[in-house]
Amino acid sequence: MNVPDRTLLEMFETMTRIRLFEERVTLEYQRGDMPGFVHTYIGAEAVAAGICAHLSDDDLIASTHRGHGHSLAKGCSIAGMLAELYGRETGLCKGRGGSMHIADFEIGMLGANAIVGGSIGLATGGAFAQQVKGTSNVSVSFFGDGGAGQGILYESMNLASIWKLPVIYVCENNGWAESTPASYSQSVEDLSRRADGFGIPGHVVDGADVFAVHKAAGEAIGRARRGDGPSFIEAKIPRISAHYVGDTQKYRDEDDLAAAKQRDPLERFGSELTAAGLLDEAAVEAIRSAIVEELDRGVAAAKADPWPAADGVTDYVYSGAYGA
Amino acid sequence: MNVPDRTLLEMFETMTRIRLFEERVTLEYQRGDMPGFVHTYIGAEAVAAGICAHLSDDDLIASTHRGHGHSLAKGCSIAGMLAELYGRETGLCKGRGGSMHIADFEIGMLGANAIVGGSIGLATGGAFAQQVKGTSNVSVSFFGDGGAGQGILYESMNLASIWKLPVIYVCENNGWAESTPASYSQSVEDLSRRADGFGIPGHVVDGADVFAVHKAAGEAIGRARRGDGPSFIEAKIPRISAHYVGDTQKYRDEDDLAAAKQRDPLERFGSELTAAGLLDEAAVEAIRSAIVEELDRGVAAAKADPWPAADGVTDYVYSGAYGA
Amino acid sequence: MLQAVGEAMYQAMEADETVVVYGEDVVGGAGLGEPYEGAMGGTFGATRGLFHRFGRTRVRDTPISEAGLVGVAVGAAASGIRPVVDMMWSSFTPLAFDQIHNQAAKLRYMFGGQASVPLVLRMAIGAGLGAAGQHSDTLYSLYTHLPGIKVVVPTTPHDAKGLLLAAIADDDPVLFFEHMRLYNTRQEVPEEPYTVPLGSASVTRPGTDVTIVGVSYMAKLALEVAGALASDGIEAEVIDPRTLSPLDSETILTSVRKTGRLVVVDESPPRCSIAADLAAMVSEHAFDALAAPVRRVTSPHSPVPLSPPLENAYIPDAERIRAAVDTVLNR
Amino acid sequence: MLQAVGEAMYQAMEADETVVVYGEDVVGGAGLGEPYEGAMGGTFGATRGLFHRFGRTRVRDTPISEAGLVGVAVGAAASGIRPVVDMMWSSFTPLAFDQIHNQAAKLRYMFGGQASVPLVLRMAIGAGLGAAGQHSDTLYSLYTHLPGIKVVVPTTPHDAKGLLLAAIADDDPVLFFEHMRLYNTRQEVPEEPYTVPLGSASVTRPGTDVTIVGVSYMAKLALEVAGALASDGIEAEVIDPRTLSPLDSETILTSVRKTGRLVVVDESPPRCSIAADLAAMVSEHAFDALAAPVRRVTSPHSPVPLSPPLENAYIPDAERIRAAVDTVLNR
Ligand SMILES: Cc1ncc(C[n+]2csc(CCOP(=O)(O)OP(=O)(O)O)c2C)c(N)n1
Ligand SMILES: Cc1ncc(C[n+]2csc(CCOP(=O)(O)OP(=O)(O)O)c2C)c(N)n1
Ligand SMILES: [Mg+2]
Ligand SMILES: [Mg+2]
Repeated sequence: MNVPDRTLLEMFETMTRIRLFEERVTLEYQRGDMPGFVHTYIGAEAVAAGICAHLSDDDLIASTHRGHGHSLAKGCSIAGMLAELYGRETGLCKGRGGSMHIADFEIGMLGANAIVGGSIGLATGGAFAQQVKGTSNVSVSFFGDGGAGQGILYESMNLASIWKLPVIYVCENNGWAESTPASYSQSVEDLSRRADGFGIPGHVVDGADVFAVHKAAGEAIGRARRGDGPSFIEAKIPRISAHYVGDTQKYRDEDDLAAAKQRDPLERFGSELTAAGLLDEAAVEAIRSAIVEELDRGVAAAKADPWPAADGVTDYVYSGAYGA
Repeated sequence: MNVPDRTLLEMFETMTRIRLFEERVTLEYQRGDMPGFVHTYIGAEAVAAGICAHLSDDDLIASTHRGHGHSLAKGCSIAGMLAELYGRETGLCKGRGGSMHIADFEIGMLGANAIVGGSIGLATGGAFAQQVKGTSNVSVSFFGDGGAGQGILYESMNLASIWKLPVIYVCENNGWAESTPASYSQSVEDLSRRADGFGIPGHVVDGADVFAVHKAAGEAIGRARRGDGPSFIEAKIPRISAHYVGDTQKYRDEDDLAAAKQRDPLERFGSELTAAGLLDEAAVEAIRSAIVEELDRGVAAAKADPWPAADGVTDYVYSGAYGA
Repeated sequence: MLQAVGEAMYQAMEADETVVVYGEDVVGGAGLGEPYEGAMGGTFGATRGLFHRFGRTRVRDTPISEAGLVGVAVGAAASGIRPVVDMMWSSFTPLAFDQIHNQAAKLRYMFGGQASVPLVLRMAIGAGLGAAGQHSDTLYSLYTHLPGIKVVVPTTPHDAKGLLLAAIADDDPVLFFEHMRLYNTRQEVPEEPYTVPLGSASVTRPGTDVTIVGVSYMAKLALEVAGALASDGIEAEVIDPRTLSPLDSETILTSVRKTGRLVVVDESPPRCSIAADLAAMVSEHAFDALAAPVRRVTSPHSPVPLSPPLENAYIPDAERIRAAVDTVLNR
Repeated sequence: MLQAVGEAMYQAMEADETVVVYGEDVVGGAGLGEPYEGAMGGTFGATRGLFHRFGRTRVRDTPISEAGLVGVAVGAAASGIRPVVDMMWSSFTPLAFDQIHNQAAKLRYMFGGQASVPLVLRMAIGAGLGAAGQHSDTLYSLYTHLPGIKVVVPTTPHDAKGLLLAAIADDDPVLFFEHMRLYNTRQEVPEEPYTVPLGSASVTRPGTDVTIVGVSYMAKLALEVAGALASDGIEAEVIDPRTLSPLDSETILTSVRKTGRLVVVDESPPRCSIAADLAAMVSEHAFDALAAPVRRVTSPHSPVPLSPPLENAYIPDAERIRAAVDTVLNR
């Protein structure tokens, strides 16, 4: 492993951050005063962490309904996210968006998106803008195995391929789209094979292995920065969480869930780092408690924060001037 | 060649029929009293003929803006088509559709379609209906290289694949979408490669070679009838005609056009059949003159046929009962 | 209402072998092999039980491919079967808009009457669940604009069952909008199959002072408001159009000619909407009868916000309806 | 008008490096290598010359992928450039409806004002060319319904240039509808760049007896009819709204308050349309001024037919406008 120790520890911190955030949100959501729907990123942490480790604030990502992990990995503040989840005026999106629409344009996070496949056009367009502007920034589209059902993926890959856009398509294949298994909705094992038909290199990685993700991402992102065009990375990840908080998963085989839990990316990475001597129990505890403290503060603050004023319902529909 | 002589001659007759129809329509259109836009199928005759030779009236096809060839090969009457082109009440679609919307549901022709890619969902749905009804009929979707740009192709192929629908995707790759060459709008040579990512067998054939088309179609259609699912056939064809009647093709290299003309499928097939002793000049002349006569009659009749009555403008928007 | 919708599908499938049901998660568990007890039966549970009874040929889960799903439905419908597609939420139908507008709606016409496209797209609509911008649209106004499409907006369980059976039997493409906040409403409905014809409004409360037309959930809310108005001595006539296309204009006009006053209530943005449509229609055809301008109570020209106070401000409420009634009465 | 549209794009690109133009065949010949003299410059020729001047990074042909094209435009616009996408015909925009409705229109709102989506979709509209069912729609009513979208319907070359320059400079997504039968209209327009603000209607003929509002080509036809009416001593005031969203209601209301009579003319199906929208707005806000019900002259609730006599029956004509004017005057 030629990844710098600092990067490894940062990725571990990011993954822990995501995990603890999601666990806390689950709890708070179940308490009942968080509006809307919440989908947690538990089990996928290695993907967001491994990919975003290569990105700066000038690079772009576009995300899914399951967007907390991407947001945190890209650098969104816990406080701003929590306030958004609680629908407060202080939220990243001033309470207009909530869990499925968290965004932070300052740091290149083009938003969670509740339309399955919604990230694909956005990220491809973000890459197009970079090319027009002549930057070496890249753009990453995260989507699920379910998202690969949407035609816009193929339209976008084709455009990205002929125009050599600096975009990376990251398919987080957790084997499920709500209650529908990927084995039902596709007849090929690897979705990345589809990239081939568009002249785009496709890679399959174990998405529970942050080393593998980090490596594949490094290559793909380097290629994009060099102007050599798009790549496709399929990360096979375990669906450890239910589809949404509240989903009883009765449609799911117990073995499938058990097998997923065996593949916990955070546990695995923790053990690997511990074995490598980069981490010990105390260090893990220090990381965790700092995050827990941040979460405590964030939840308390968000709950105390002001609601948007009711007459602000039509704010932000248009830029300043609607009408002459 | 193990194709029966009768079939060969029928295909030749069909191809001649298409060619003469299109030549006549071009002429009449240029005279100025045919409304709308007309796209001719000249250069692609071997595809419609080679594929439809395997189909009965119970099988389905769905077509494109360039639909005359498919219509004729499937068995639409010249008279009904001409009356439709002239917008007469006696047309196949009672003058409502015109060139880009010729259909004949009696014989499984689900219509020309002016939305590029429009045939794809329709034909896939037709195949789905056959599966539900338990028939052994098949459904064919014709579309161009341009049509392969539409996302619905990939959504439909996926559905057809997981459900093993009896549908054949026939991509007529003439290297052009209006003024845009396929070499610009795709980075792979063979569009059929894309089928692979959906678990669908893809075949490339020389679409100017009716033998090749007929053979590939036979296999794909047999497979579909047996319940083994969809196939993809990419027929590389020369664009001998302009995009539409009236298109000056200034955007096109002269060499490209000249090369296309070298690949005339009808001339080629005629020579092959003549060499094989199945055809001589007199036979060709007999075939041609019968068609020309039918065209003469058709044009004269269509021009004399009644227009739809103006108050019929809202007929056929709904089935009998709109409103309670 | 959810159960009534499920029952309609069940009975339609019983009666006609060519009726098929598919959509994302409509089985919900089928992919695992044996029919699962825990099968979801659709996001809201409306299709629960269909798979067990009618099997995997006629009841299918699908990939997430809205355009493809509707495209297949159009082709299948034009080829002799009757697909009932679960679109989940109306907000996802824009992905299939081309198939709805350019194919489903136009085939019969373009082909001179040859094609019949008997399909039904079912979908949930409405704000109020905190589902935010990309899940909470109503969108029926868009589809009402499209010639060739029929638009159904049931309010009661009774109507939902009868209208869905009518929609499935109908030879034209029908979009069927189920307001999420109506799913839990309860009402005894006849066990046997019956239809409510498309294009017939229902006068859910007779009255003489003012007419209130409410669409979907707003018909229910209007009825509640009418109850409250009655205690103040105001007799409101409440009309539930039940279908927007075809529209039963006569029932609405008859009422307004009697009351001379109209309030239209609709949970959609106002521009080019059904509220505008009804207001224009009545303003033209009951011009002399109108004692006051038609008032529209609608959502603002805005997407749906997440935050509860904003979402509440977005959805028309009893107070705003009441205020509109007061305005038309006090002229 | 075509030339005015082309000039606006040219000048916008001159002035702002972040303006890019792409779409199917907007270059039309670029794929072959060297800039071709015979390059199409778009289906109608509006983008001719842009490629030669601004090069292949900023002017691009595309595959046929409407959803992808608009998706890319949204992402690009949200990332700091200004895409102007040629959609060819409005009938093809339904393929991109999700990207327009769920992404372009909503991003700014859902993200609490963070996102700016300055894109323009240009498209041809209208019947009259025999292009039949899947090419001849107008569709602007659909887009007017959508919060977050702006809708522009120029009638004159002067307005087309000024409105397009305003649309490209605008920070919101704008749909720009060019009626094919206006492409050939000629008018001197200032050579230098100028803008016509979005949301300001134009009174194209003053009058006192009746107000006629026409949309797009129908504003031109209304003006012609007004000329004929004048010889009969009827002074019609003609208004071209120029943009449907935002709408300059005040100009229309001011006129109707003066004339007391309104005819709205629009080449679209009537339900939930801009004609209904304007009729409802005026009927409500100029209630007391109206001496007669607002009359709408629209296309029928039907797709567009091919056959010339049917197509003529589909499109509102001078005779029908004239009859509507007579009706509102003779009350
Ligand atoms: C266009 C659209 N269709 C359907 C849905 C409903 N839906 C939300 S999440 C989801 C499953 C998504 O599966 P996948 O892309 O694999 O992501 P995962 O939830 O597994 O992370 C579905 C069907 C939606 N939000 N948008
Ligand atoms: C959805 C849609 N987009 C664009 C067009 C305009 N158009 C008509 S034909 C055509 C080119 C089609 O190319 P291809 O599919 O290769 O068929 P070909 O004309 O070469 O036979 C285009 C862009 C259309 N009719 N429909
Ligand atoms: Mg998944
Ligand atoms: Mg082609």
